[in-house]
Amino acid sequence: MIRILFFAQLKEQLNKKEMTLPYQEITVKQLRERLEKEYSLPALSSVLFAINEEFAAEDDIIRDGDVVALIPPMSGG
Amino acid sequence: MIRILFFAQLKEQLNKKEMTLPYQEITVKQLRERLEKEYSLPALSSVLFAINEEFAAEDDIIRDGDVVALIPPMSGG
Amino acid sequence: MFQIVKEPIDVSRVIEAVVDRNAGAIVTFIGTVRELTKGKKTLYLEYEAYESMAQKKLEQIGAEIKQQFPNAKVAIVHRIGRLEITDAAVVIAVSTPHRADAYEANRYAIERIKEMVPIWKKEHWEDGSLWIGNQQETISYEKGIPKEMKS
Amino acid sequence: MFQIVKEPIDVSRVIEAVVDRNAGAIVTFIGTVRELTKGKKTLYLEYEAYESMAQKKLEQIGAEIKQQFPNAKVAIVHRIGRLEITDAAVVIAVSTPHRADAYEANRYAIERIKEMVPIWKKEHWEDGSLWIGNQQETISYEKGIPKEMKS
Repeated sequence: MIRILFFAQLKEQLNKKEMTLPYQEITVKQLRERLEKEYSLPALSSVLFAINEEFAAEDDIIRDGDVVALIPPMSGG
Repeated sequence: MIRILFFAQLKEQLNKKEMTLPYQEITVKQLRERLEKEYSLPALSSVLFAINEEFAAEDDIIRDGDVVALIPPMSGG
Repeated sequence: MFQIVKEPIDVSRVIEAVVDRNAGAIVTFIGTVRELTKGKKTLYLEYEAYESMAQKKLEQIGAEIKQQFPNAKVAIVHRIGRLEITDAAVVIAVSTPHRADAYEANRYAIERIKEMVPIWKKEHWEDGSLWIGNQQETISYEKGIPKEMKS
Repeated sequence: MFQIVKEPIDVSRVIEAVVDRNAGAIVTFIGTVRELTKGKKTLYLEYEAYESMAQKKLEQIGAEIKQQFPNAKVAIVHRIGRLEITDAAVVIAVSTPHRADAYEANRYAIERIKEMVPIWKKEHWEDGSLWIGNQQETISYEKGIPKEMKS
């Protein structure tokens, strides 16, 4: 299983803080595409992905049990 | 009359905070030379002069009643 | 001290965290909520964070600074929740033996916060609200990852 | 707020003096008494000022900053007398709408203090003491006058 966290505008648009997906081996890039297609998420081109609280590259592989966070453009400070 | 103020190392070396000189028209440069010669002050080449709380140039003329301050190299902050 | 907090930030406490017998300079940055941005009047802001990751990333910024300035002490506290005009959203304190390093390290910290700490700001105006991001795309990320420490 | 004081400086009060509804950034500089300078251990410092002129010069620095950064608010407090290790000798707070200006204006203020505010520092060590000046003559004054405002 993969846990996926949403923040800020994504959380508001989806009206949820998180969701889970049954596990299958998948890269960040593949997950991004799948979320855009199957879950009617807005275009995620400007969204970064974090796996277990570390930023992930497009070809990083997501493991069973990972927590994936979608990080829209940050605006702290 | 001209009032002359001393600070920091000058005040310690002379063991006084100020002195007065009878007035005569004089430039800052002339006063510097006179202080070095007649009042056994240490070399004042690195000392700035202020007239009435404003920095003065070498050829500024000191007027009767002015307060002249000798400003050794500053080290605030 | 690296914290995400929900209450007003006590600036003195952040400064105290970096006091050091061998520091000659402490530079602090306080990011405050400004009323006018591009002529538009902000009513208040709302900050949200991915708290556990944001905390780690603040610590990482501290470690990056220590690597560049081994004698530096760093403290960063970021507030989340609703903030009113003039409230402090973030306080960064850096102490170093000499002042040039304190200014530079402090500036580095705020730039890094903006590019890689998962915190988001929503501006509320009279006629609407918006999550503020990098709308102008002035920050570019290589391969989806904020650049690692400047070398 | 531009003051020469004999008591410990209340940093919060200096910061409060520059809080502004249109400020997005407040940068403060705290100059603290460092124990080690070039490997030599300082016991304490003594600061002396030509108080009335120093006060005027701090105000002048504030005016110079306002001319370069019209939206800036500036407060500077310098302490004199005997200061112990870690005590704050000077606190400079600058607020501006955007952060780059606050860092720059703050840095400008401390450099100007060192070059044209009549304050002197005496370092006391175990084996002696010395009035610290511009021993390396790194500051040059044209015609005996600290340069006027940078244009």
